Amino acid sequence: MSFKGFVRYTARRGIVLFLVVVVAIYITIIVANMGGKIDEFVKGDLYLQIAQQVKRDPQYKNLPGSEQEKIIKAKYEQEIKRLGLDKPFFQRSLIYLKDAITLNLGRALYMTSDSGSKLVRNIILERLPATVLLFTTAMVINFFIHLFLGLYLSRNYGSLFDKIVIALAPTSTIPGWFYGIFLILIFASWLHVLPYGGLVDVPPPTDPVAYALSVLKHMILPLASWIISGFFLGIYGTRTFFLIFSTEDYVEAARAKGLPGRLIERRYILRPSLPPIITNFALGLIGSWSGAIITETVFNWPGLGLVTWTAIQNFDTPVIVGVTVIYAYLLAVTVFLLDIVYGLVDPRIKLQ
Amino acid sequence: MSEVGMEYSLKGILRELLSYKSGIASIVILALLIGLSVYTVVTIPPQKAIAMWRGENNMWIENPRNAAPEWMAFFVHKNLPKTFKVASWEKSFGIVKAEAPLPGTSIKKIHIEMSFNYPYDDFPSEVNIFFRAKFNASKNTPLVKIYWIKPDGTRIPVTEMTMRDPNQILYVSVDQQIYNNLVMWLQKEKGITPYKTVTTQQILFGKITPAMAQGKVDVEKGAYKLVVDATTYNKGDDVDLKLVVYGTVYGIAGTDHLRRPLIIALLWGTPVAIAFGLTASLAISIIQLFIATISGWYAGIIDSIIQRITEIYMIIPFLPFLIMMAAFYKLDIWTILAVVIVLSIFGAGIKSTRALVMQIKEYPYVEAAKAYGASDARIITFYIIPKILPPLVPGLIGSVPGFVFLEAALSLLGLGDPYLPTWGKIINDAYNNGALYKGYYYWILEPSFMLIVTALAFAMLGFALDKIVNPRLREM
Amino acid sequence: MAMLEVENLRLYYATRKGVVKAVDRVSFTLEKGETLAIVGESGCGKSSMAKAIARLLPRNVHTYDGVIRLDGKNIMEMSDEEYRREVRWRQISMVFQGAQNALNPVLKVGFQIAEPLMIHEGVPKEEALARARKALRMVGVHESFADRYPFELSGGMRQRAVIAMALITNPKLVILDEPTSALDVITQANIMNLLKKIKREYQLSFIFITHDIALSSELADRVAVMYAGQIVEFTDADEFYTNPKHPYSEKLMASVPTLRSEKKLEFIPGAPPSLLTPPPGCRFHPRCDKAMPKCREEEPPEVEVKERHYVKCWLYA
Amino acid sequence: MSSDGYLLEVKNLRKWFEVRRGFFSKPLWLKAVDGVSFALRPGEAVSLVGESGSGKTTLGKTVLLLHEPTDGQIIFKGEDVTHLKDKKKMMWYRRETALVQQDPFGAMPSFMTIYRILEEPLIVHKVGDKKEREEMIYRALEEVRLTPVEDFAPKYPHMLSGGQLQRVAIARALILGPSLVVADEPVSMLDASVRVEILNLMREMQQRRNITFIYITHDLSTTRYFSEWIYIMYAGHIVERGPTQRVIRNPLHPYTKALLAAIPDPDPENRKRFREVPPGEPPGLINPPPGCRFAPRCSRVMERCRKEEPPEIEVEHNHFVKCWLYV
Repeated sequence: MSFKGFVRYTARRGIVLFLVVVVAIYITIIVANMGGKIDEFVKGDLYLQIAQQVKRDPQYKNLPGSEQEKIIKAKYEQEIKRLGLDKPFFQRSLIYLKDAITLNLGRALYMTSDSGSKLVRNIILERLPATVLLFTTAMVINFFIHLFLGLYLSRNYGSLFDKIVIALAPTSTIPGWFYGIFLILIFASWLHVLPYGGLVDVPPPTDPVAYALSVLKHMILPLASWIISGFFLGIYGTRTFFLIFSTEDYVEAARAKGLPGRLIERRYILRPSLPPIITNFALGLIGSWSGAIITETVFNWPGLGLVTWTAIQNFDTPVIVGVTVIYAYLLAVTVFLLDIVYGLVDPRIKLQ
Repeated sequence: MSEVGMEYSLKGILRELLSYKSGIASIVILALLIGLSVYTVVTIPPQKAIAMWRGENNMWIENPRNAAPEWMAFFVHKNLPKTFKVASWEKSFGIVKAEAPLPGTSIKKIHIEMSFNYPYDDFPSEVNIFFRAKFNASKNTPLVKIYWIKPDGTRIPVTEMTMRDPNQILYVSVDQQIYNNLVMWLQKEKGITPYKTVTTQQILFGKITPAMAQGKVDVEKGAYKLVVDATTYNKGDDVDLKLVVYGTVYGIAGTDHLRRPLIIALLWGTPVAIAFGLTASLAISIIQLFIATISGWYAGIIDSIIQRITEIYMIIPFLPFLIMMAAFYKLDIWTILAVVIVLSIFGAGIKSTRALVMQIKEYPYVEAAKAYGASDARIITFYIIPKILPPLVPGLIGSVPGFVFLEAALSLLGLGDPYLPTWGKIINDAYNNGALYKGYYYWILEPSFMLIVTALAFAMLGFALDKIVNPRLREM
Repeated sequence: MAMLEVENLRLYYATRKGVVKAVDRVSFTLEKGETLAIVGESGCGKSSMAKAIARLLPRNVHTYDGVIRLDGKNIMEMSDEEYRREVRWRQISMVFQGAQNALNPVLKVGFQIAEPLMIHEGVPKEEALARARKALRMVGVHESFADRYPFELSGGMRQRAVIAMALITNPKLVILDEPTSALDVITQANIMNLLKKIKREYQLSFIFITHDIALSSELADRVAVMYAGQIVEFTDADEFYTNPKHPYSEKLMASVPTLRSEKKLEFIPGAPPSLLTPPPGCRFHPRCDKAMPKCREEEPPEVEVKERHYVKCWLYA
Repeated sequence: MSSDGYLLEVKNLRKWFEVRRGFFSKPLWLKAVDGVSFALRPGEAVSLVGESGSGKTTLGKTVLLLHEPTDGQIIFKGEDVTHLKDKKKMMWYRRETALVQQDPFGAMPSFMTIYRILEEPLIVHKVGDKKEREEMIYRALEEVRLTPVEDFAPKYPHMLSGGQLQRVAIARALILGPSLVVADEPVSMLDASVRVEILNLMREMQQRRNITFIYITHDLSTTRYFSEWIYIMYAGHIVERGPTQRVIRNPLHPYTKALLAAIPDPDPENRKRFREVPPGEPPGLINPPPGCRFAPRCSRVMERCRKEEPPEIEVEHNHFVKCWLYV
């Protein structure tokens, strides 16, 4: 592998991924603007707003209706021009695209952040930590549960626990949010031991330790719902993966060499298959940050999913596009980094 | 040991399938669900189902609100009240209607007595009286007095009123006037001031004891009587009425906040869920199969384009996008289905199938086909697709539950079909009406049960098929 | 006392279709420094025999019993952990079929060769790697390849590396399971030369499993012919290649094309029987042109037709 | 037919493949077949012998136009077929030629019955109606002795043994009546006990139908039971070609000599002696050595061998060798 080749490869892959991101964002812009229809809503709102302003303004209050009308028109036209809404939608969509790509996310149409900001960036940044906290924790816990219990089962192939896991693997087709409803039913509604939802108690405790504990308490049920949902299939998957890989010739050879079981698992099964495992984990993690709308709704968890959902309900296009842009960049950068890292690390890819 | 090719005959697969317990279970459950779907669609045509779910013409007014299913009685070991109705126009035992015209006038006295037995362990959820009178509202309208006779003979004046509307409804249990009358009667005749939590139903159907003052009332079982004395003023006027005592349980599935029997939605949810899940899964798998095959077979520029589209799809977040489309354009379920399909056809499945095609492309038998001159189209359709289809079937079946739950999730957000009743919509209603807070667990558990059974049946079938077409898994 | 004594070894697999009798009551002995070639058509249980001797069992084992004595000690009685510590690679090592798959793709070749030393003898890593380099040199691979990954080696080099790996702990017995079947004839000849050299220098015992009769003569001191899970003939090489006794061995020999002598080639009609339901009596009788009524009913005994020459056939009973 | 009576003439044929050698580097050319010429008359059988990677399979498939030739010429029945663009011409060539492959299991679509497998070429070339096709299929099965044919026709490939499947493959190759057949290692995956049977069958059919046969193999010892000609390939070149017996008895090229020396016959004496074989392995074909490609391994290498590619010399009648020793 030459350094020049590496640079060329990296650059080409980077450009391709960037173009992919641009197209994806553009599609989002078109759909989230309903092909320009949202702008009509915005224009309507703007007109009403200006009309009210003018009518309340003492300067124009006493003018006759037709005069007021004229002023309103003029102000409206001016505002439309300022916002660029007079240009055809196609042209505007390109401006939106440029803004989106340069991470100039602009202002929300209707929504405000909890701290009162109308900047899309603030709205997203305010909620992102909650989502990342909950789902990263869930993904990491799941990853280790599946890995270790799966490993355990591949060693205890055919045991009672193994049979139970195989039999119950289909339960994982039931999504986390669905288990969530039951957990709420049992632990909140029936037993009254855990909260129905939300991030912290109301009012939030002022003491940081108490605050953290309160958040933790609120995290139990959503976390549990994802853990239960992934549990059996995840373990089954890892177990089967290990069993299938343990029939590889080089694993057999390692066994013949008299390597202890754990060493074989680590060095001969896990290590060669680490790249796909890490890829899946990384992509799944980022996916979880965006795709958790339902879980966040069920648990009323104030994260990015809930923001997206609120934005959709309010036709707040800038927020929707903003979330998508952040997500697209996150994903593209991850894919890019994984590509590069594997290119550098995996000897099989490096030089074939 | 030689690599033994699989024979994918339908009979062979079925035979193999039946050798697994989970295979048998899933096939039985799916057969039941499909039978149920067919039964539902035949007995309740879609238009009728939509009308029923809208509750057109107040058709459910005589159903209790939020009634649990009848079998709940079994769990609480109590005789929970069912809804019962007595109507003055029915000729049956215990119903007496006597008319006495006042000679020389057009005035008529009507006396109605309706006896009924109340054997339940709990109070009714609601009591309403539906009139069915005949009079001209612009003239003198009938005067009605209503009395309530308890099993011990105690006679309680319920109300006195002048009718306004021939089809007037007296909402006995929520009528403030009636409640005041009853409390006044209690104070005057029994010297008891009931605690403020005591309801109209409790006064009517409860034992009148001083404990009422503390808010404690027991049901008084026995024979009750509703007595109505009406006076009509014009010729041809008449008064009839129907007493509806609403239970707390209803049917095999209970009712919701709009008094609709949940069974309708539970039944209709089955064909909708299965059709939605199977169609989505089938369409996506088949389209992906073709895209992947073309991508893998032709390679080069077509392949690159398809690969890039796949990456664009990967970057566009599926669920938010779907939700956005559903919310913006107010889509019905079949349009949502189409959107789901379109948003999935360039999904992750293409990658693995494409890899498989690339592998099969190099198989000697494909080369042999080229050597005797088979065209690309022929090789794709007759040589490659039959080879990659069987391994895809388990995944296809296994992904059905995902789409069933997707529909439920959209419904949960209120984005489901606006008219058709589905399981997700029941859960949505239950959620919005605080079923979890108020303890209407059946409301959530019933559709959930259907969802789970359906999902598990498909999932188990998928797993069993996987073992059959993937012999490597068999010994594991 | 022979170095290796195998008595009544059985290895059956449980499959959904029934029990596969891959190795069915097999007995033989092997002296120190000798090479035993096990030959036969594919599907006769040769590879299963290698697995049974090295205790490399798949998960669906149905029956695994018999006696394997290594220098008089019955290693079948050992627990798996004991067997791993005492026998694996220290006494019995293997060269696998298809060496390209026998090496872990993400570990360096040298490390993989050195691994048994670190595991079994507690040799420090640096020293073990140095010895691995020496072993590579011995099998004719430049020691710089120790720091390469398997995919950077050619097929022949990988095969040599695998042989180096098998020898690094000085085992008593090396099982060669079709060690050159994926290689070219010249490379194969080179590997055979290498194995001959090793055999001479180290007084090693080989069990050489192959379907290639001509190739088996490159190493074999003794030959065992397997058919349908059983050994039907077991004799010295000098005897076997010139004067095979069992009808199956005769036919097998007659089907081998030769370069240096003219002969009429023959073939054996039909295919080896399924190991699920082997035919009764002599398992070869459906394909044997010398079959007698007795062959169809009774299993033939193992007859010692000459000293150290055993044939399982009614013709000699 | 061309004026010289050749069925197939191959002139200076090259097949180069584009390869991406590294994850991060430029594509390179793998010169699998690099300038090969020969000619065959109708009914001649030739064994194309070489190690894996020598280009023998690529040569066979390029002749069948399963690979697009990079350079050179293929003339079949007097017609230049090197770059056939015309669809009709291509179908004619496909019908005139056939392929028998190495792996009989892989060569059969596992989801088709034997009947369907044999019918496919007939359908593709629109031969006969259903009834006629059935007759042809049964006749073909009978010819390769898969009898009773009614038993075999409805079976799926996995129900047959390797030897039986290879007969099906032969029947499939011959069902359209080709005049040129390429058999790529047709017996190397079969057990020794059935190899002879399949080779005999192929030889019989070849002679009976006067088919020109290219038998690709790495196993020199089977060639003399099959062909009248031997071509020896090394690193993309044909280094020696001539009548079978003569090449085996009197090999000229040092590589052919090494190849012959490497092949054992069953003999208990083998174990007592070492074989004289050249060290090393064939060169990579992306950057093959200049001059003679065998030079780095050759025991009789000369200065010239390392620099100049040797010409092909006819040492005796019809016996050609590509080696500086004979210039």
